[in-house]
Amino acid sequence: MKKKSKTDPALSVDIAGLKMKNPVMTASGTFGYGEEYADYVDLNRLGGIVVKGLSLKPRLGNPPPRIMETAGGMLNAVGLQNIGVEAFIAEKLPFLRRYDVAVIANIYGESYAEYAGVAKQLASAPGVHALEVNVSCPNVKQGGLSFGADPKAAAEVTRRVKAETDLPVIVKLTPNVTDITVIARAVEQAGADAVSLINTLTGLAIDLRTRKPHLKNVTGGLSGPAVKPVALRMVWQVAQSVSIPVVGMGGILSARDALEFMVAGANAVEVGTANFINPLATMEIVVGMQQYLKQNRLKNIAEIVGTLQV
Amino acid sequence: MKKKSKTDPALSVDIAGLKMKNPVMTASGTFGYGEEYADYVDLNRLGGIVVKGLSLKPRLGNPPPRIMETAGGMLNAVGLQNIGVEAFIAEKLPFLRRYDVAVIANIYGESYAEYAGVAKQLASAPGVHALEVNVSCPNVKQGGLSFGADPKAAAEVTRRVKAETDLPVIVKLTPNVTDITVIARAVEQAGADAVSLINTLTGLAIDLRTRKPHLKNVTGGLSGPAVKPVALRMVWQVAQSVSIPVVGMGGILSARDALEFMVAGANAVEVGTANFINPLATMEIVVGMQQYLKQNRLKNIAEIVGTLQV
Amino acid sequence: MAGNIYIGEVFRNDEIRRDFFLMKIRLPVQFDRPRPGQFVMARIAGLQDPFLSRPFSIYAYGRGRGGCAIELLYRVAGKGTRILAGLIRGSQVEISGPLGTGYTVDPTKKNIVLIAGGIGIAPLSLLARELRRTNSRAADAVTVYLGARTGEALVGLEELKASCGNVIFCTDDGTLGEKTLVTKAFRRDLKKYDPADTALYACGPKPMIRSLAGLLKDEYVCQVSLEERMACGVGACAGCVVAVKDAAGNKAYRRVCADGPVFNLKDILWE
Amino acid sequence: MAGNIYIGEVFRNDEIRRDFFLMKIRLPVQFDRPRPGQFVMARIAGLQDPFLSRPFSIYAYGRGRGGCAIELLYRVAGKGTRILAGLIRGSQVEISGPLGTGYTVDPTKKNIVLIAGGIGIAPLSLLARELRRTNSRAADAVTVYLGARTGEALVGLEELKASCGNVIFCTDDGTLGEKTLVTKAFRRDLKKYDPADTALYACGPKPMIRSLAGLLKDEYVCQVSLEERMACGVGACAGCVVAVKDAAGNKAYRRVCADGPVFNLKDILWE
Ligand SMILES: Cc1cc2nc3c(=O)[nH]c(=O)nc-3n(C[C@H](O)[C@H](O)[C@H](O)COP(=O)(O)OP(=O)(O)OC[C@H]3O[C@@H](n4cnc5c(N)ncnc54)[C@H](O)[C@@H]3O)c2cc1C
Ligand SMILES: Cc1cc2nc3c(=O)[nH]c(=O)nc-3n(C[C@H](O)[C@H](O)[C@H](O)COP(=O)(O)OP(=O)(O)OC[C@H]3O[C@@H](n4cnc5c(N)ncnc54)[C@H](O)[C@@H]3O)c2cc1C
Ligand SMILES: Cc1cc2nc3c(=O)[nH]c(=O)nc-3n(C[C@H](O)[C@H](O)[C@H](O)COP(=O)(O)O)c2cc1C
Ligand SMILES: Cc1cc2nc3c(=O)[nH]c(=O)nc-3n(C[C@H](O)[C@H](O)[C@H](O)COP(=O)(O)O)c2cc1C
Ligand code: FES
Ligand code: FES
Repeated sequence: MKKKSKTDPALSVDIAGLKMKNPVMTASGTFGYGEEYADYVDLNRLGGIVVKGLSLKPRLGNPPPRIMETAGGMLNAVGLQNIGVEAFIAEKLPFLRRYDVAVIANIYGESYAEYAGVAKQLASAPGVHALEVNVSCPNVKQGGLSFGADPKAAAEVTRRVKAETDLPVIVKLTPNVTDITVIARAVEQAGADAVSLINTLTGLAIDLRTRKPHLKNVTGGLSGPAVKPVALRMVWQVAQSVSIPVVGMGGILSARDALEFMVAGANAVEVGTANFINPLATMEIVVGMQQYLKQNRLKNIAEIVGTLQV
Repeated sequence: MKKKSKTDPALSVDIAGLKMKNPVMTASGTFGYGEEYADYVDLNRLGGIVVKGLSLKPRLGNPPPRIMETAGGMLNAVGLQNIGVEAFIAEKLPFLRRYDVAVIANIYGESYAEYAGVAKQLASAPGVHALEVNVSCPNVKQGGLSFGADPKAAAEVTRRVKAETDLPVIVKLTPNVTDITVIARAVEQAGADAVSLINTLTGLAIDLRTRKPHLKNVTGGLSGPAVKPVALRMVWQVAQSVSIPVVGMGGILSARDALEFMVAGANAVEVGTANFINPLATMEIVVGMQQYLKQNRLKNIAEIVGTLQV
Repeated sequence: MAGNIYIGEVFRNDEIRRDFFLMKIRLPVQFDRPRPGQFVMARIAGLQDPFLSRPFSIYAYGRGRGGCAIELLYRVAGKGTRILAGLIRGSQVEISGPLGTGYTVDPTKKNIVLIAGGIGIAPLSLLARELRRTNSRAADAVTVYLGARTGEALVGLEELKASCGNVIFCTDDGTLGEKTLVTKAFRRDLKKYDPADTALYACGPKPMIRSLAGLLKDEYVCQVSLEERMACGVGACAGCVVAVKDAAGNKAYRRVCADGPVFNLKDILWE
Repeated sequence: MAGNIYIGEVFRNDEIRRDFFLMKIRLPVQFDRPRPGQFVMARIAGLQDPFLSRPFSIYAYGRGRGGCAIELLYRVAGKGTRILAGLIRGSQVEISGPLGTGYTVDPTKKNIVLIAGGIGIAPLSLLARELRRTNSRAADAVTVYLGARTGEALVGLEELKASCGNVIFCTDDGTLGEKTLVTKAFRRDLKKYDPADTALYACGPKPMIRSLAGLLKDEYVCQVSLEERMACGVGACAGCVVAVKDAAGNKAYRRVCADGPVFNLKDILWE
């Protein structure tokens, strides 16, 4: 199936060495390991696939219920259920290698050592084109505040991962912070090749009848169009404060949404929750971007990046 | 018009000395000075009216466009346009005094001195029953980060306001912080009688056609059901970390929503954006609460506060 | 003071031109008789997407036994109006109003001139009909300038011809009426109108209003109806403001929904 | 592997009992023949409130020239199903499917027993019909236990009587059939069913499944269809999991949408 599909050079992007035929990636945790959506989406036409967050060992994840719908979005507390980095390399990568698409491994750890360990195993795995480092997980040692909420911890995670691999390292930022630019600059200085944002906003939903949380885990991560204004704001702020590429996401449903993120300063985008409500969303976004370029007589999608007039 | 309307003692609440016939208040900035909705809502049936944020001098506010609809919510950058505390006392309070409803003056400053100044004028104004201190405004001296994002600055604002008045002082917290409980505890220690939350989440909306922000002010505050999960989470966190009363808000549209906030730990609620899409929302919430008490054979609404089973 | 909120029933909703709809809504008798220039906020009860209500001028009003009815003339501009356009007879729509200040009518003036661009005809058409209803002499004295981008978008013309003495119409592309801008057609006649004895009423897109402002000497009184995005529609949120010169000559922001939508053209600050 | 996505057209949508609807949807011929127990994700294209698609078992399936059709039997449970219930003939609905694994049919077994609680009849009814379609002997050998809270909620009975040899029905309140719980009715007959020669299929509310689990010795093989809230429906989000014993006997979470919705009752962990 490794066939080159008709691609549009005007859409191609290079995110710190990660070359993609277009700026449209799938967001971690919303597209499984690629195969789940292969009946809907021609994976060859995607820019990149960011796989479900990988930890050193397989993880059970949180007890159900794990998801709940909210106004214009959803909460999830999947708890990073995953098959572990080894099984990923052995069982999932071979499938992904059959496609002409960038594969980005999203990684996750509960300690610096775990981050480093996962990165090390992926460093030499054939068919992995970049790492995306999820720093939103609770830092157990630091009282549960996430690595990503502390500039020092986020920088240290970045350094440890960079030390293990030559692959481009994208650090994925959490929005649950007072000033996201502080974290972005900290990971940039620690060597991050790019940043991606936003991860989910922490939220809670309550079942009034039982007076229990709708999620067994109590809180969960909010995603979908409801968070788009917050995501756009943060992408715009971060794009102005760092000089490395920025990957934007949060509530993207359409080409219009994706292009807004690029105007705000994103060099590429990830599409998450939208896949659930429209499995064809990524394809429609790629086509919509092509149309936009044509209608606006633009030679390259890069021309719109960061062009917000304020 | 100061007629006592039929009230239900089971709904009455006392928030740190602020006595209200029910826990339903209108949120600042969404209900004008009360008179704007007087044709729709029997103001006598409300628990409280929180008026538009007042500053020492009248403020022009931000240039338009000031609002934009988003998925499940809206952005606003009204920029605290208001008639100033003096004109409020002279022109708006007399109208409000005709009603049997708690009047809470929301106050705002660009410096500690301005907060203190507004509080001082209101301290002796007949018909003001409490102050709500909006600490979400940018602290110009501290590089524009809001007073409410810095526990020290928030505490200092609280102390300065408390020093000027014997009225109950409710400090209104911003959600744009890493850990809202830190701020909540700081203002509690500084003497706040209660906290209210959440103010709006900072967001951005972009017009792709013009590549300009939809709001002239660039960013604005996100409110409405889209933010409800974040608001519920923060109310739940804060209610567990302070011992003063908590006023919850953020996306409440219905009695069910309001009761969820109370289950999460709120002693009273404010209804904001809902007024725009349903001017009768507050009335429906009061009636819905009564029905809920009856159906669940509860003697007092206080029985459900903080009963979330986790 | 604001109006109130009612459940209306769609009685007709016809596409009178491509993308232009005329919706007649039955309302309870409590719905106040609107002044021309007033508007309603409309939404579909329970629907949260689109989230906010949408403002529409009242295009026509009638009252019968046991109820009344309003008509809205609207253009499909986006999500909200597209959903409205899909409503069939019998559908319910939540209507809050009548809202805003409306035009102040001075029937003592010799010349009454209405200037409308595109869908801006909606409030002016009610004005013309009210003039005829209350005072037929005034209606005959009314001159209307009506312009649109193209003939397909020139709506409300027949109605106007029925209620006004003199209707001048034009389109940007010349597909209907004269090929000119409505402001140009009006300017040509301007000297006919003695400022002291002329009442001007306008509604249309911002560029039209702005060029009127450039055209008219200070002696003319021109009431214009403005449009801004709205949230509450009743003056409570300060979301819909426009910059004006206040009585003291200082810049101030006024709420289009509550202080307007009708303003004195002279007061508007163009920034 | 997952199914695919189609625009379906509502052909009928009737309230067959209070709050229970039967919707027939026309689909393009590409829609795969479903296995009993498979489901679809349904949504109204463009509507973002409710936000997520909703899962429904395929209740019936037919194929003709140029197209095919599925039927959904559903109960109005909340916002999403209420909107579905309002769709009229000709409305469009987005259908993704067929999804999930479905029941594994073993026609060599002497006894085929279906146990359905309430709306759980939906997937089992397709199973019964498929048994009749592919093998009429098996269909006559089928026994169905069908229970519901009350007679008004006992849907699908006529259909079942037409396709199965033996239908036992009951209600919690005795308003239709025997007054008992469906699991009790089944337990009474349990000794008639030799574990080695019986295939059990069940679908219903969690308490029913749980009490079945308590009832059945380990020798019985019972395939149960489960329900969990879903987001993607295709196995991509891990949102819809249920706790099971894996092959090694360890606790694991399996996705109801992709690893199920049909599971071996023995594997389910009740925590
Ligand atoms: C007092 C008043 C009276 C109005 N009367 C009429 C009328 O009689 N007939 C009619 O067709 N329209 C009228 N409008 C404009 C109408 O409200 C908008 O066209 C409508 O809100 C667009 O909603 P939408 O969801 O279809 O479009 P959206 O998707 O919300 O927006 C589509 C486009 O319309 C613009 N727009 C959105 N809201 C407004 C607004 N409130 N005013 C101006 N532009 C807006 C947007 O910026 C965008 O460019 C009036 C507006 C006001 C303020
Ligand atoms: C594989 C599968 C097959 C199903 N088949 C059918 C069917 O054939 N007929 C039918 O009527 N229903 C079926 N359901 C249940 C159906 O999906 C829910 O009733 C529906 O999603 C409720 O949506 P709502 O918006 O109306 O209710 P909501 O407002 O979302 O919720 C109302 C109530 O239903 C519960 N609920 C929500 N989603 C689910 C879900 N996915 N599963 C179980 N309970 C849920 C909620 O917790 C709440 O108590 C099936 C569910 C699954 C997972
Ligand atoms: C069900 C679900 C699971 C997710 N799992 C992960 C994950 O494993 N790692 C990660 O970095 N982000 C994860 N995310 C966050 C998304 O990748 C994305 O950052 C977020 O959902 C915002 O984008 P969206 O609004 O387009 O979904 C998950 C999101 C959802 C909805
Ligand atoms: C148009 C608008 C103006 C507001 N103005 C103020 C204000 O002056 N002072 C303040 O403390 N909060 C202000 N807020 C925030 C609200 O009081 C409330 O905290 C927020 O909107 C969340 O509640 P909601 O989702 O119910 O609207 C404003 C909100 C809106 C939408
Ligand atoms: S729309 Fe709220 S003040 Fe005008
Ligand atoms: S609903 Fe997404 S994995 Fe089952």
